Order: sequence, then C-alpha cells, then structure tokens
Amino acid sequence: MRIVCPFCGERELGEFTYLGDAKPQRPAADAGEDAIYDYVYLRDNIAGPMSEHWYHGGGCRAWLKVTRNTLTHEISSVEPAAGAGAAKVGA
Amino acid sequence: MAGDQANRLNNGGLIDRSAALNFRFDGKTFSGFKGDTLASALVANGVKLVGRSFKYHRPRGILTAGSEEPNALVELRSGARREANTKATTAELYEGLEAASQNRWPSLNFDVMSVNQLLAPIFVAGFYYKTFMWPAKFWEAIYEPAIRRAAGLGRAAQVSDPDHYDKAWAHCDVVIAGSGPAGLAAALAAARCGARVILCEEDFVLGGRLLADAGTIDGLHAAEWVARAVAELEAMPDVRIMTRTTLFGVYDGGTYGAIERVNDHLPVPPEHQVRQRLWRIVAKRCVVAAGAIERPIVFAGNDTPGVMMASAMRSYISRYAATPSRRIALFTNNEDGWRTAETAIAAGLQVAAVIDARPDVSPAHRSLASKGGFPVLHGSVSGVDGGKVGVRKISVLLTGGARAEVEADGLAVSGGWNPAVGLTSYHRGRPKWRDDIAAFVPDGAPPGIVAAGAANGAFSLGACLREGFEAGAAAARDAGRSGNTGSTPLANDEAFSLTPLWHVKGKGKAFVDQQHDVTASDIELAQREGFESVEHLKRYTTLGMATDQGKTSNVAGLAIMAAVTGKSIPETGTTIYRPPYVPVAIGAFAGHHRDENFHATRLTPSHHWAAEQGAVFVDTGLWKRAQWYPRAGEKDWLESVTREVKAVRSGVGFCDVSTLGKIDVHGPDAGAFLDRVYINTFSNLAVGKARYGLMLREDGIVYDDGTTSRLAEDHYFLTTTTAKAGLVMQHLEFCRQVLFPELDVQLTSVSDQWAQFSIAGPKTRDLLKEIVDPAEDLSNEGFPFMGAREVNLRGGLTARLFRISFSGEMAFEISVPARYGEATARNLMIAGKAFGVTPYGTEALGVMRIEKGHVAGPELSGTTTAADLGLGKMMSTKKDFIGRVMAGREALVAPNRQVVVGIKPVDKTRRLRSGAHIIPKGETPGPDNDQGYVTSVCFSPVLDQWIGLGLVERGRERIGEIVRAHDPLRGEDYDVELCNSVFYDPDGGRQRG
Amino acid sequence: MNYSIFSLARAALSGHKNWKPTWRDAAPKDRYDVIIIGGGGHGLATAWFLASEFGIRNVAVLEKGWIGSGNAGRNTTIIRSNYGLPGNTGFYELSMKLWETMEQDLNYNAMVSQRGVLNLYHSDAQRDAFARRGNTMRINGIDAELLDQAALRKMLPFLNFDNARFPVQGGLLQRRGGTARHDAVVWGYAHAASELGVDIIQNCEVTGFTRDANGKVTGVETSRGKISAGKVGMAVAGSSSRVAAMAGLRLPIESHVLQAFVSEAIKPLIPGVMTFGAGHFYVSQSDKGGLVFGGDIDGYNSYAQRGNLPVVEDVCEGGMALIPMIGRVRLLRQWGGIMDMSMDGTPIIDKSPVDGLYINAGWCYGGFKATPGSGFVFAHLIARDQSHKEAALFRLDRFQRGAMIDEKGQGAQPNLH
Amino acid sequence: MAEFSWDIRSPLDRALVAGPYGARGEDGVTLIEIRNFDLVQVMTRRGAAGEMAKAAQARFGVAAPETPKAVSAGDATLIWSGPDQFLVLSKGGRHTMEALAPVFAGSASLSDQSHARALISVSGDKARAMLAKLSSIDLHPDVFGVGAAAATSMDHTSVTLWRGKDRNAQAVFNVLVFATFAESLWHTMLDSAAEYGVTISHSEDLV
Repeated sequence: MRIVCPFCGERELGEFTYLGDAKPQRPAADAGEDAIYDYVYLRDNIAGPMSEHWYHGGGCRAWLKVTRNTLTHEISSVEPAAGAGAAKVGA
Repeated sequence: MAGDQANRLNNGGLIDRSAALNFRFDGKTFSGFKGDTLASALVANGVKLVGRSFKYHRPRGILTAGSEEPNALVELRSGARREANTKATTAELYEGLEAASQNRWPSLNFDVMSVNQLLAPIFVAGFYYKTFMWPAKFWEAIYEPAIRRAAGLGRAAQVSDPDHYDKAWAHCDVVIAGSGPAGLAAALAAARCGARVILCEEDFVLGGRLLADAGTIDGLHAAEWVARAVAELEAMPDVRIMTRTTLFGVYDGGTYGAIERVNDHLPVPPEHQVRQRLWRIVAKRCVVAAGAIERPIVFAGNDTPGVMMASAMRSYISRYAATPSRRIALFTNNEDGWRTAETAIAAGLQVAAVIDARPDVSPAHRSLASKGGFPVLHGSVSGVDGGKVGVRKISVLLTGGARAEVEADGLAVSGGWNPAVGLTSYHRGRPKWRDDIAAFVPDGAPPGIVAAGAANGAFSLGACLREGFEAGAAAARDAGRSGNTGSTPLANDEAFSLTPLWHVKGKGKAFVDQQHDVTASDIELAQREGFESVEHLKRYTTLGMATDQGKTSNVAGLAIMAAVTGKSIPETGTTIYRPPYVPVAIGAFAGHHRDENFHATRLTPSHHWAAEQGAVFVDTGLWKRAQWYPRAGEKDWLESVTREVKAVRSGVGFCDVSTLGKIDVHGPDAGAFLDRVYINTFSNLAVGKARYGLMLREDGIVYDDGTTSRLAEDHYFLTTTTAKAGLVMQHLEFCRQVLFPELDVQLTSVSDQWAQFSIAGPKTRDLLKEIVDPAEDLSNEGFPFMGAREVNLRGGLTARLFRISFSGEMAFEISVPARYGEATARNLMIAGKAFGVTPYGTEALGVMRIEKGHVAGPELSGTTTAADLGLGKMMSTKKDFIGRVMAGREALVAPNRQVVVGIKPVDKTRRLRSGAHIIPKGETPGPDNDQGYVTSVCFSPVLDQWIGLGLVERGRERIGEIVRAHDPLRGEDYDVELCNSVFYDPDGGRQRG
Repeated sequence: MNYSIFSLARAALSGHKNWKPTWRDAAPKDRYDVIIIGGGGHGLATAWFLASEFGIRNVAVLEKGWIGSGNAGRNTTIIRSNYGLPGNTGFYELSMKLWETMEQDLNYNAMVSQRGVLNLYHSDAQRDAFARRGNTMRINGIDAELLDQAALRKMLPFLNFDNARFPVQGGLLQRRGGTARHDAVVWGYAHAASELGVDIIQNCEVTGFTRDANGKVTGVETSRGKISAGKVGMAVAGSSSRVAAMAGLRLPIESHVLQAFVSEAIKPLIPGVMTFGAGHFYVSQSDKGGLVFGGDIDGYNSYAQRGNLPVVEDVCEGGMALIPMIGRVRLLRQWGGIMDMSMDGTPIIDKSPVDGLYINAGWCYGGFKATPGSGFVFAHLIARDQSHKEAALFRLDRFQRGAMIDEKGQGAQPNLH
Repeated sequence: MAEFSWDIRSPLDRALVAGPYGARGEDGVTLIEIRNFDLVQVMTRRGAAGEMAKAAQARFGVAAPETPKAVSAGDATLIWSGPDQFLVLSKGGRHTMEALAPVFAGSASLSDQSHARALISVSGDKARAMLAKLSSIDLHPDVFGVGAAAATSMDHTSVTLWRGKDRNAQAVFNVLVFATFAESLWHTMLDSAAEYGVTISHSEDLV
C-alpha cells in the first residue's frame, strides 16, 4: 500500500501508522458518558470506502485523513488533519 | 568428460561445451556444461529416477523444465547450506554442485517406504481423519510421529544459515514479468516510449519459450531477434534487465515483490555479496508476460519416470542438447504437442508413435509421420509399463475401443496450455474460462496490471509479440510516457487446435497432483464424501498444496471434479490464487535483519564511556543501557547493585537517564495544551519549575508519566518514560493536529539533543559545586525542590539543571547537549572524586524507585487507573482532560480494585519474586481468592531485605495484613506483609533537604 | 457413518465406493428452533453442543459459502489455554479440556496434537509478566512451567541464544497446548452435528433479520429465502459488524487482516509451537511438514483477506532472528483472514440488545483455540438464556461498565491487541 | 579545584574508521561524516506563515522551503522537514539558536537539533544502488534532483534526506539521522555498501 502524503508525496506503507476510523469526533466536555463511550468504543467498521486517521510518523509527522476502501485497499483521497499545516490559518 | 554425457547431442543447444562442470548426485559424480540446469545435466547423463513421491514413495523422474516441476526435487548443497525441495529443473549447474534425492531410505533405488504402495488402498485422501482416534493417547505418542517422519520430503539445514541476504527498492514506470516474445516486445515498446522499465526473468537467460521453440521474427531467426532486442534494451539507461529474478507477488498501490537469486549459481556467494535479494518494485504499470504452463493429461502410470511434458522434452533437446529418451512416443490433444515430434526427428531421435486424442490430424503432420515412419494412433494413453527404470511400454486405447501398445523409452505429453494466472489473480480476482483454448485466462486483475501473450491465452508467436508490444506501449502511455514505439515485431500465427482431454480412465493409479500423490480416484472419493467445493477438494485431498503450488495439477483436478459433479469447469471454479508465485527463502524476506541486526540499536551519549567502565548493558526497547557497573571481586550482580545503591544513599552517584523521551512544547497555548493531555494542571506552573504529570488514554487508563518543566512562558520541556517516548510523541501530535487544532502549539522531539544524567545522594550539592559555576546558587532557597533552570558550568558550557528526584535522595538532573554527554560523565567522575562518586545503572535506579514506592512500567501496565496507582488525587476536577470521563466508569472506581501496595516477606531472609500471586492466609489458592500479584521487587540495602510493590485487592486498606505470596511456578509459597508502598523516607525529607 | 480403521479397511475392499458424505448438504426448512449464522468452527460447534448437550436438534447452520471458508480455514491451528486474566483463564481451559476429548466425542480425527506451546522471554520484565500469567494458570489448575535459558538450550538448541539482538532468556511452556488440523475441526463438527439432525446449509447468505412488532428477531432472510427461528445466534467473526448492522447494532469491533504463512514441507525440524517474545513471529510444524507461521496483524481495517509486504518481512525477520537455520526454507503460501478485533482484545458472547439475537464475536486472532469452548458456552447461552459461568465476563456491556478484559493493556485500539 | 574540559564527540566518533572498507579495489561509495554544524528546527506558529516567511527571507536572502526541498542560502541550507517547519543547517557558529531566536521571535518556535543528529554524506557511482537498500524513495535523477529533500525513514529509522550539489559530477545525498541511532545506521550503511567498496572519512566542513 502506498499513501500520497499531501506534504511529502507518495510514500510506502511502512512510513505510516494507523489509528482508525476518522469519523467519530471527540465529544464536548459536557457531552456525557454515553457520548464518549460511543466515541471510544463503537465503530461502524465499514466495508467499503472509509475515512481513516493515519500518521506519517516515518516522514513529516503529519496526521492525515485517508479515504480508503477496506474491501480493496484502494485509496481515493488523502487530506491533512485540521492542525497539520496550521501556519497558514487565517493568513 | 563429455563422454559421460551419453544422452548429450553433439551439436546445438545453449550450453558451453568448452566449460565442463562436475557435479554429484546421490554421491555419484557426473559432468555437465555451463548453461545446464541440474535437470538437464541429469538428462544428459541418462538419469531418469530422481525422487520419491510424498505419500506412496513412488519412483519419480523429471516432468518439466521449469519452476512448475512437481517431481524432480532434491536436497541441494550440504551442511549449513542444505536446501530441501530444490527443483532440479531451475537449479543452475555449477562446478562442484552436490545434490541428493529426497524422501527415500536407504536409497533412491531401494526405498523401504515404498511398501506404502501396498497400503495404498487404505491411504486414500483423508484417510487419517477417519482413524487413529483410539486409544486417545496414541496419537501424540505413536501415530503422529510416524506420520511426521514419513511426510515432509527434504531435510532442511539444522544450523544457522551462513549466507547473507538483503532487500532493496526499485522504481519504474513499467515492470514486466517474463522475457519471452511477449515480454521482450513489451519491454521494447515501453522503453522506446521513454518509460523506465524493469524486465524480470526467472531464468538465467532471456528468451522464454524462444529458447526451445525457435521461430522467425521480423524475418530473423528467433535467437538473433532476441539478441538484437536485448542489445537495444541494454543500451537504454532507464531499462533494467534482471535475470534470475522472479516477480512473485502483487501488493497494494503498485508494489511488487521480486526475488533475485544473485549468487545461487555459484558454490558460495563471493565475499561481501548476498545469496539472494528481495526487491520491492514500485511500478505504475505491470505487464505479466509470464507465459503459460503446459498441462498433463491424467492417465494410469502417468508418473512413471520418462513421462515428460512435451514442451519440456523440446527444451531438453533444443536448449540443452540433452535427450531424455531415444525412442519417444507423443501423447497430445492439440497441435502444439506435435512440435515435440518435429524436434525429436530433427535431433535424430526415433519417434515411436504419436497418440493424438483429436479426431483429425493435419495433413502436414500426417506426412511428417509417414516420412518419419511412425504411426499416428487416434486415441489415448491408458497405461504405462516401466516403474523405476522408466517407461518401457505404453498402452493405448484407440478411438473405437481397440487397444494398442507402443514400445518407447519416453512419453511426451501435451494436454494443452494453462496461462500463468497467478500474478493477475492475487487480489482475489477470479480468472475466466475460455472454451476455445479450454483454459482459464486472467480476469479481474489488480489495478495497473495487464497480461499479454501466452499468459493471456495467446498461444501463437505472432499474437504473443503483438499483445506484448501493445501492452508495453499502453503501459508506458498510462505511465505518462510517449514516444515512437517503432513497428510491432511480426511472426506467423500458428494454429492452435485442441480437443480438451483431462483424464483417461484406466486401471492403476492416475496422478493429478504428482508431488502430493493425489489421484483421480481421490477426487472422486472427495466428491462422494461431500467435498465438492473446490476449496474443500483442495483441503481434503491436498491437491495443489505442494511445492509446485499446483501449477501442473490444479486445472486438471477441477476438471475431473467438474466431470463427476456434472458441472462445467467454469461453474466449478478455481481456488484462490495466493502468492508467492514461486516459493521464496524466508532468509530473503528477512534480509539483513537477523542476528544482532534484527533491530536497530540506540546508544546513550555516555555509552562508550560506560563500556570503558566495564558496565553490563541491558536491552530496553532498542536502547542499550548500563545495568550495573561490576567491580573486581564482586561475586554477582546483586553485590554490585547493592554497592551502587549504598553509595548513592550515603554519598553521591550518577546515572545516564538520556533514554527518557524529551519533547519541546512551544507556543502561546502550550500550557492550555498540557492541561488537556495531563490529568493535572500545567498552565499554572511557574517558569523555572518542574511538575510530575500523569496522562491517561481516552479510556481512562494511565498511559504515561514524567516530569515537565516550564523553561519560558511559551516553552515547556516534557519528559516521558523510556518505553513510551515515541508513542507519546505520536499521541501528542494527534492531540495537537486532530483533537485541538485551534491551539497554537508546536512540538519537537529533543530526545537525542540532550544528554541527561541523574545525580543523586546527600553529597550531590557538593559534587555540583565543583562543576557548576560558583556564581550559581544551588541552595534550597536558590534552587528549591522541583526547580528547573539553566546554569553555567566551569569550562564554559551551559546546562539545564532540574531538581527532581526518582531515588528519594537529594538529587538533580543535569542536561547538556548530547555531544558533551561523554565529557559530562567524565567530568562528573572528576568533580565527585572526593565524595566517592559512583556511577550506577538501571538496576540501582530500579531499587531506589521501589524503595520510594514510585510506580514504573510493571505498575503502568495499561490496565491501571490513577487511583490504582495511588495518584487519584492528581485528577483535576476543574478542567476537561483526556480520559476524564471514561475513568469514572463503575468498574474502574470499584472499591475492590487491585491497587498498588508495598509487600515484604515476613521472613526477612526470604527472596521475593515478581509474578507471585497474593492469596489470603489459610485459604486454598483458586481463582476466587487470587487477589493480586507482585509487580516489582528488589533487594533493599536500606531495609536489608527483599521488598516489592504489588497490585492487591483493596491493598491500601489492608496495610499490616499478612497474606501468602503464592508462586507455584517456582515452587514457592510464603507469608508476606502488605505495607506502605513508600519504604524509604516516607515524609520525603531527604529529597527536599 | 462410523469412522475407524476397520471401516476404512472394509471400504478399501470395495474401492471406497460406499462412503457417504461427511455431512448432509441440507436445503433450508421453513422453521428451526435455533438458527446459527456462520458455518465456521464456532457455529458448527455451537450446533453440535445444542444437539448433543442441550437436546435442541431442530437447528440450522447457515453458511454463505462453503463451511470453514472463513477464519476456521485460515488460521495457524494453535490451541492453548495460557491466559492471565479472570474471564479468559477459565474459559480457555474449558475449551482445552474439550479439545482433549473432541476426537472421541465426534468420531473424527482432528489431529489434536498436544506438542506444547512455548512463549519465549527476552528480558526480566517479560519473565516477570510470564511468571504472573503462569501462576494464574497454575492457580486455575492449568499446566504451566517457567523455563530458564539453560533448560531451553537443551530442549531447543537451534534457537538463537548467543548471536541475537535480543537473546532468548527463557520461556513459559504449556505442554498441553499444541495444534489441531483446522479444516478437520470444521468437518468433524459438521459430521457429528449432521448425524444428530442438524441441517448444514451452504451457499446460504443471510441478508436480513425478520422481526416481530416488539422488535424480537423471528428469523432471517437469506439468499435462499426466509427462514423463521425461535432464536438466532451469530458466529461470524470477521463479518460481525456487517451482520449486527442488519439488526441495527453497532459493535465495539473492527475488522483487521491477519496474514499467515506456510513453508514448503520439510522433515521434522521444530517440535512444538513457539512464539518469539522480541518480535512478531510464532511457528509450528504441521503433520505434513510445512512450517506454519505468522505474526502481527497488518494494522489497518480490512475486509480484503490479504495483506501487504511489510508484515511479511516483519514476520520473517522475527523468524530469522529466533531460528536462523530456517533461512533457506522457502515460504510457499501467504494468505489473510479477517479478524474480529474487539476493543479490549477479548471476545463477546452475550445476548444482544435485540431480543432473540445472540452474539458470539470479537475473537481477535484467537478464535481457533476457542472453538469447542465457544461452541459449548454459546450453546449454553442460547439454550438457557444465561451465560455459562466460564463466559460470564464476556459481556457486551463491559465497555460501558469499565470491566474490560485487556490482556495486552493496550486499551480501545484494536490494532494493538 | 579541578579543571573541566568539554570535549565534543560525534555520535559516530567510535564507529567511523577512515579509509577503505568492503570489496577490495572497488570504490563505489564514498561516506563522509560531517561533524561541525548547527542545526535549528524552525516551526511556524499558527497563522504566522507570512510573518515567518518575511523573517526567513530577511535573514537568509531566500524563501524558506514550503515543500520538500533543500534551499541553499549562502552560508546556510534550509531543509524542509514537515508542514510548517524546516531545518537551518550551517557550519558551527553561523546560525545558532541564540542568533536565530530574535529573528523568528513571535513567528516561529525554535528547537536546537545540533546535537540531535549525525550528518552523513553519501556519494559515488554506486550511491544510488546502496541507498536503494535503505530507502524506499525514488532517487532517479529525474525524480530526485539537486535540492530535492525528503523526511523519510531508512531501515525503520527516521532521517532527513536531501540531494546536495553534485561533486565531481556525481550526485551527493545527505542524510541527517538521529544521534542515538547513528552508529546503528552507520553499520547498516557499511553492510549495504560493502559489495561496492567504500571510502570512509569525516569532515569538519559542510561539503
């Protein structure tokens, strides 16, 4: 598998670490126990295209949102996490 | 020596008759020529019996001339380099080659285990599932060892592989598997477009089938055309031709695995060179021009030595000038098989008969037969007489029912061709059936791969060239290259007419999978017992699971299954194709990552100094850390460690703690950021101060701990444990980039920038006064406990000093740029000389942390909460932080949780061991009263006894209780007292003093 | 049909013409008391225990492909009961005891071979963790031995003791652990269940659940029509989330790919099962002679049943680091299975929040060894509507309660278990 | 009172043995360790890209790299190391933390990496063949030209790799490796290069 890092270009799988489904969002502090249980434990476990968090730890250390088909491993898009490349925010 | 090669033709072939090579097979010396394989050299020497089969120990010869070979397997080389199951058909001959036949005792000719043939009626497919159940104990004791000894073919080496391997990456636009007509044409077209091309050929010569089945291309003799094509390709800088290299696997994103047998053609790899190299080839496109594999026809006695694939026979005669037989019969169901008769006649061999299963034979072949004086028999081979001496007589069932016999010493068989669909099917694409060639062709290939030529079911030379050329040009275009391809190489399109024939019924065993001894009747039996799915068939009979991966047997097997179930072959379907395309040495996948190079080694800045001091090192993750520093006369590690601890507690010592993870946290929001990742608060930490911090996972369990100092308003210096350094960095980057992108924070690992030493003991300040600039105030007032700031050292260096203590003593950690680490160790020795300064290792460090009740790795087990560790009060109630909510779940705050407590044996002379369990006094140990376990132990020089920490149910409420330390693994059971986890200086006066 | 050396010999005389199918290939009836979704080892074992232990014989096992086509046919065949945490320890030992009598119970030779499972340690910390686990085993009446380096040098002289980045220091041995022939386990349960009247229905994919007005599951919709049932149990590791979703459930499970490998067959080389403690590698040698080995999961969600090269390399590096004599042995085949990775690395065997639907899921990479135990406790749960005592902690709500069973201590990140 | 000398020691001080290594009579790979340098990581603050760019331009006379490349700026090389960050590499004493701190005050956070890395320069006929064993990056001249850079891994170890100016008409690849991994990677480099013949040396100057 090769991932096109938006910062580095195409790189091989060994440079990346996987975290998992990027869809669940960390609930607000007051969202309650059920919401955070859901965030921490429950997964759609999609068979098909899925948005995922990958870390380019063996490269530029950016966290990425990768859309990848779990049936074929085909990657359709890669974007940086919101806080990767924040120097240009508001600029 | 050529005289020995009785079956060698005087002329022709791609062998170098000026380079004779001696080799040994089963102890007997033979000779061959450069350019031979072991198989061709054996053929040239008239050796027919080469191996014994897996189950029945039937005599077997050479069936093919390639990597699809099921029978001619040998143990190649000897001693540490012995390679079991090596295909004689692909082993390149070299001077001094040694090979031995396999799976026979005492000799190939007289194999005792061939009695198995008598038991064959019982040893049918799956027989073992139906028996050996009683008596139950007999399986491991008797049956299984016997089965194991009988199975397994060759013997692996029993000592470490002395050769080296490595791995490399290659990148290209187009990778091509195979250098036959289609592969060479593809390479030419792609390369002429300017594409970067890698051409992989598993053979040691380029040309594929052209090496045996010559023809005319662009008006040139095939060999000449190949030479020109290769010369053109070699002249292009972006073309890499890799012979002895098999493309074996297709992985995601255009990554291909290939194995290069760099030096397998030599007795021993030259110095500094590897035996084999694993290539990961990254290619935008791939053209599979891996050809097709001729398939056998299943008939009784089809495993007799001397029965050979028709194309293989041509290869031996044409390419190697070696004649497998003198009087050859040919059994074919297609036009292509006839080429073997032509080749045999051209080589001056006798053709005994051609048995053609088709209704018609072309006029050209009829006239060939009449000129050659041999009969054409319409029908099928129904039996072979021969045994271990090889084919003698062939029984033929003629169309119409009559029988005939043919006397011959060799039988060439052609059942048609199966395209090599492996590489195109490794992503679970299923090949599709083509009736016109009665074969599966690639379908559903992974993205970027296309098959061309015979691999795609195109069996004429003209079509192979056209398809290859077009595929190469298209691949280059798809990769963004354009250029003038020139014209397509031209050759004739020979007719390929075939009447499918898979199995000729007859008396005697008819083998489908020759290596695994799977017969046609085994397949019928499997069907009878309900194993109809092809996957069940494979698993029940082991069809296609041998070292040849079913290359010659799979399709025949499912054709026979289709026939018994009354389904069509495509309805029956194929099993899943799995890489690698050819078996690959495990050593090659490992490359240089073996022995000491298995993983990288990290060295601390004072490593070489510590080594000079005679330190014993311990592996901690990738680190080598000084574990203790033995001195002359010390009888064991315990004596050294005890000395080190005493020296610290009474004087001063130092220890390299550079392995801790160190992270610069910068930015205006650094404090707010740390408040969210730690359970306690850091935004209110004063500049110049340090604080212990604890972080949780989002599930509320403790993740890591360490001290973090505020060096400037917008700069914190965070430390992690050694074990979690990389993971915490990753976690913090996740927090920064994903969870809290609104914060203005920057993170950098500075783990390698700083050499850090802990200096501890009541004389620490005395030592520091020697080395720190006198202007620096190190008094309690000037540098209080948990202070952190830069200081100047004598001699001009600036260092960071942190007043933190892990040992419980008056202590500082000093931090200097890493290239001064070694000088720092030396200078600390000088500065502390008057105070008896003692370097100490990780063991002493561990002793002192246990004496102080500090938790570490064994307690931070990934299942403990802050409260379990006695740190629950650190959890801020005034802010949100990672893990806050989940930490409050009922089972995580239950009163009966196992919590950290001190443990000491009641008998002070007793040794305490980690891993002992805690059982209440007077109870019989069982799952219901297993209340915890000892996590960390040490011999405490201060208390003069073994002490430890443990996780014990309600431990902190039970201080003073006597319980049992139960350790059945080590045969121990003794009383221990649960006690305060801080064994030493519980009010902390020493570290504050 | 009874299997023995005598029946085999008799059959040989008649040219093996009289064998009957190992199991009946049944067509679906309209209604069953219990439907088990999933014709793998767990599903078939559940059916057999329902019929043999709990007297429920009107049972169907629905399999979307051919029986054993999921993880039952893709694993590395190891059996063991060397777990360290309450919940796991007793359950896996129950399973081990059932392995020990399985072949006689089923009249089928599954080649259960108790050749020993050895976990190697390479550091003091690892030794201590193994000591803790081994003592847990002993306290639960399970065999365990802690071996030091000297003992291992005698037992397995070919391990890399002296030239290694992380030298072997010792190991935790369970002699009763070993291997079993995975496919034969499937066929054995199918054979025995079928003999007791269980319908085994292949090529029958469940596409939905039928529910009554109260939401109770009343049956399943399949590629071969609707089938009603008193109770429905799912044992579809690898596809648990997909099947549960048909009932509107989300599970604490991710699907990951685990690769496995087999070498060419060679004469006996490696005696038992061993696991490398300083990398990702474990190995045993099959009766046929192939080294069967594997390592870590690839680490990303996948339903593709195949993996990538980095893990192949990682596993072989581990193999060479531990046993440097296998360098010239050739890897013959690689494949991948879909692991039901739960959030704490431990299975879920429980009633689901949907009435009438029972869940058996989350086996991570450890499902094979659990086959008989899982079948037994799942049958118990379905038959009695109550967890068996050895599966009482495998509850679905344990994550809400904070009662995780996390042997590796990695928390809610499935690819680390 | 004792005198203290603060000897500086490269992490490769022990491992590096100057002279030939590996296949005799061959000279395929040249390895030079560069020892005397300052290395400062510059990380732009949130929203401060413009301000940082101006500061960098003013200090170095070139634009700071925003994509994977190494920019030569007189007495410094600016090497991209990730989004919003780059490294300033200079001969010891030129662009130190102390010197750069005021330049980027408010626009970027700085972290001294001068001691955190070892710098190895790889060249020679077989440099690409040898690096292909360590790096998954495509180093073909059309793809990885002079000034190309990559934050990547070699042998599972994080490195910063860039192509410097050609020397004697040969490509030069520079590798910054974490100091505590340096000796290990060095040995792996020697193993990889041995078959081609290696010439080993070290230098106090950036080359």
